[in-house]
Amino acid sequence: LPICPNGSVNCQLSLGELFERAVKLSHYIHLLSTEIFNEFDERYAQGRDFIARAVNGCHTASLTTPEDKEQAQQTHHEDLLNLILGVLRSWNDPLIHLASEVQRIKEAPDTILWKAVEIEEKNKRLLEGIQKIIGRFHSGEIGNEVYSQWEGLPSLQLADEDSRLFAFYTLLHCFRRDSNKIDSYLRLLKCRLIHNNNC
Amino acid sequence: PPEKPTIIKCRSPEKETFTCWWKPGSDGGHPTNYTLLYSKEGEQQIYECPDYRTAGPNSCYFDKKHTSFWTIYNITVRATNEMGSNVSDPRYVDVTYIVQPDPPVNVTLELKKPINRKTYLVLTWSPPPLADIRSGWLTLEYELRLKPEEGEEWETVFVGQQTQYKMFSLNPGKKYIIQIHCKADHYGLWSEWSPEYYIEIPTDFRVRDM
Amino acid sequence: PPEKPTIIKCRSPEKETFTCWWKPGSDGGHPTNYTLLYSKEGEQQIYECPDYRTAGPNSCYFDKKHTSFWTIYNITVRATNEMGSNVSDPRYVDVTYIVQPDPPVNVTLELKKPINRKTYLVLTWSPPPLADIRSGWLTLEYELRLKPEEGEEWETVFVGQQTQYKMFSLNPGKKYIIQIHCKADHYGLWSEWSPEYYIEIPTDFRVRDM
Repeated sequence: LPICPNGSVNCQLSLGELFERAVKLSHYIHLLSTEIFNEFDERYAQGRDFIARAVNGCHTASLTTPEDKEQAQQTHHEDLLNLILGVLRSWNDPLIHLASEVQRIKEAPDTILWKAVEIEEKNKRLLEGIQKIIGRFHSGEIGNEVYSQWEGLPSLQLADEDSRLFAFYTLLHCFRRDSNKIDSYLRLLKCRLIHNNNC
Repeated sequence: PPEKPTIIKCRSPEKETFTCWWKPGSDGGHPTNYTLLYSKEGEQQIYECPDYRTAGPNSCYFDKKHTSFWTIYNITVRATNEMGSNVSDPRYVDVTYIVQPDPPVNVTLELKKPINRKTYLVLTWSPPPLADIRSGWLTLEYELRLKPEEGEEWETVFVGQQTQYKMFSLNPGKKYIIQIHCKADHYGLWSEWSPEYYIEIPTDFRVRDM
Repeated sequence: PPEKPTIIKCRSPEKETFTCWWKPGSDGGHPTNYTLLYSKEGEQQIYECPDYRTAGPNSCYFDKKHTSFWTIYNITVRATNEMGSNVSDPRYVDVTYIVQPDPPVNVTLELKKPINRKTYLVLTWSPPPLADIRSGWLTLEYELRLKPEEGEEWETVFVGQQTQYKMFSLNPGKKYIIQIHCKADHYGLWSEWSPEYYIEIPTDFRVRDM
């Protein structure tokens, strides 16, 4: 057990431990997002060429995020953390609806149902963790600006099956991408801030 | 006033929820009430135990909503009766460090006798049910121990994340006791040992020159 | 006109650059020219392959400047000769998911003989040189496989992100073949297997009475 010196008032998790847990959690979320995307793709998207139509369909496309290693490395850690927070926040609402709407997909296997709920829960936990990490850098109120609204609920409830499945496909494709982004940025930040770029 | 209670244990089975138990001190025969209070690192606010019942007497159960692993909990238990009250020493809890999974299950032992080669023993097992569905959330590591039935000393073997192990160096004609336990994310606590499994190595298990 | 070419593979060895290869269709004996064209998600503009040479014939190499992640490339190859031209089916590529690293390097095998304990084998290796592990941009996972020299079946062991592995359960007097490969942490493709490494377990790897 972390032995906090007796009588010590401020028995606190180190920034390194917070990043360690954030990376482990983002790794797990990305693993789940890959599994649920692949499962959905195999079961519902074969031969529908959804990928061609999914192009520029992500609601978070409006958030300008680094697109390669150099850009990410040149981004200040507080800006990158706020971007991560913005992406996570932008997924809160859609993941809540994904977890409930996916129950209505015809013969949706348990593994897809369970993973949708698990992703929603874990995304909230990661959001809490990133806020905690940001709080370590400046104690002021965390800015709310970075955020991208999602208006995709109606498309998840469309009567036409192809359109409805395409809406689910796009959501899962975009979440898989964004969770990979978050995972990559967090690893960079951890190596930069905790391991002096010597992971 | 009642004697100071002691917080004896806090455990999380799956890094999602956790429970703390306490042991009351002597209450001098007066009906005594116990209140578990906690604060989170970096916050002034004090909260009370969300659920005194689920985990049985003298316990507090923190469900998912009340469990965070981004913070250290500072937990105390207060005993109060008509003579006054007394507070336990604080217990600092970091959920990641108190994860204690259940033991592995489906342990199988199988002697393999390949034609021109030595017999060897193959052990296989499965993660505990709860952890199994959360693969990836809990990274389980395993350790097994064995000793000859009448032997004193256990030999322990750390096998990492594998769920199978081959043992070559066993003595023909000997009967062995084997157990296995697991731990989560190399921070947590070892589970209890699995039940004991027995295996007898046949006497024709010659150690031949290859 | 020339037959439609086919884009057969796109790979990134270190999640920083990537290359696509195509297979020409039949060209009826006419000298045929191949042009790779691509557009990026969210952009109307069409670009041509920046470098047809670096990765050899029928290939297009995208250096760092031309490689973006988390965005879909829509890639086609056009074959043109005096009889006309024909375009391949489009290939949609997100570079994030086509990472296939080179195999691990500097593989070493060492037998350790602690005084009162069993001999065991220590394997160590390094990530492929191109992979930038230090900055955290790329995280690799490793898997090794081994089998007795005359054995048929490989036994594979997933070792996660470690670059070292200890093997205890080995058959004395046996010669083993060992290989290792790696993959970007749980997405992308396994690298080729490393070359084969041999190790002979000494026969004095005695079986002691416990």
